[in-house]
Amino acid sequence: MITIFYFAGLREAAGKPQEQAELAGRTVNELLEWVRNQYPNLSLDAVRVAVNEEYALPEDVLQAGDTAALIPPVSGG
Amino acid sequence: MITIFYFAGLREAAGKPQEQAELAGRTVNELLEWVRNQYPNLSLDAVRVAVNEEYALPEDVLQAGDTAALIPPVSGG
Amino acid sequence: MKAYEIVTEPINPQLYADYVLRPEAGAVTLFTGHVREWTRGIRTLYLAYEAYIPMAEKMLAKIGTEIEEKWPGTKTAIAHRIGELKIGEIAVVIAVSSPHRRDAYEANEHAIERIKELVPIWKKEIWENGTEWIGDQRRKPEEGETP
Amino acid sequence: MKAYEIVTEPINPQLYADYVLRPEAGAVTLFTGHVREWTRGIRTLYLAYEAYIPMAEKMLAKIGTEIEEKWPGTKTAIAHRIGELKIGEIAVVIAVSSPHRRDAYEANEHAIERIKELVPIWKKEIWENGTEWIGDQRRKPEEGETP
Repeated sequence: MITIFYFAGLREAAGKPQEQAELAGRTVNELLEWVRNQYPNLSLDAVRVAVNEEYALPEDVLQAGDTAALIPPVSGG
Repeated sequence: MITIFYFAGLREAAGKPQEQAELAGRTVNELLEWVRNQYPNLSLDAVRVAVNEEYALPEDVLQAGDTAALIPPVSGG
Repeated sequence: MKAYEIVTEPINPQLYADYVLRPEAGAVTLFTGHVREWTRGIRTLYLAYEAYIPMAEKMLAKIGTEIEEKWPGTKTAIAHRIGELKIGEIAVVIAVSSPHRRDAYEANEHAIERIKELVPIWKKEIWENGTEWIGDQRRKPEEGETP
Repeated sequence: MKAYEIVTEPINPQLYADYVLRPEAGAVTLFTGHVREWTRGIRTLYLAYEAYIPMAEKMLAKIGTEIEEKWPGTKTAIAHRIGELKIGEIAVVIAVSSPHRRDAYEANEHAIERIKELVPIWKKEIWENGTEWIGDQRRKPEEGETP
């Protein structure tokens, strides 16, 4: 199991702040694919993925227990 | 009469913070000449003169009642 | 107070300036980012900030490390507030101390640029007639119209 | 408190930051210059600053006007302290507010550069074994030896 976090506009569009999914062994790219299938109207352009609080690459592989956060374009400051 | 102010190292070297001199009608350059004669060991390199609290040019003419300040290189901040 | 933190209460910038001061520091730059009333001709009522808190604090600390490597001898502290903020309130504070002023200015400006690139914090603008999550600056008029 | 002033008491930088804040200002930069313990390998015990006060305040205000012309929309306040200052104490504070951060950084740095060129303020360093008026940075060893 991995935990997926949604933030800001993505949280509002997904209707939830987080959920769990059976994606251990899959890549970050496959996670995005999975999210796209679950929420066809989520805008994932320019969204980055952080795994365990570090930005991850598309080909990084998820491990059981990982947290994967979908990071829409940031706007702090 | 004009009033001459000495600051910082110049004040210590002249031994006084200010004095009056009969320099109305003379130029800023002539004022510096006068000071140089009074205090031969004063270092006037890089000293600027302010007349009535504004930096003055060497050829500016002093008026009775003016204050002329000798401004050694500044070091605020 | 931590050197790199996300907070929910009003920010006292002096805390961060005091934190970075040391006997060898001749210069301290303190940047505060405030909620502005007018942005692109639209009047903001207030802002709401959200963060992925543990990652945001980690990224702030990473920016601090980056700065201390790039400008040796500097010391940095950064805080960002989340939740609802009124006009004029401080959203972010960056304090940098350094023996010489040039580094303190450069490092401070570098910090705010990096925050805007890297740190998972999101701003929602609340206007009289709508709200919008700011991020990709491409305005979506249909969201802009949402009451 | 005046927007451009020479003071003899310890400086509270927050006063100047508050003075420049306005609803349209998104960014405030606050620079503080502090007495440093070590300069060019010599340990400073304390500093003494002297100013030609009325002219210094006039020059600080001139720098403020210069900034508001060069970076429209900014607002500036500057104070410099004189008298004896201990290590770590604030000698100068510069606060600049602006709608956008770039201007607030640039204008602030411009202010300190101009202060160092223009404003009749002089610093005397007091070390363990001597004193020196700082100005032309050419050291005079015989003065450096004066107890």
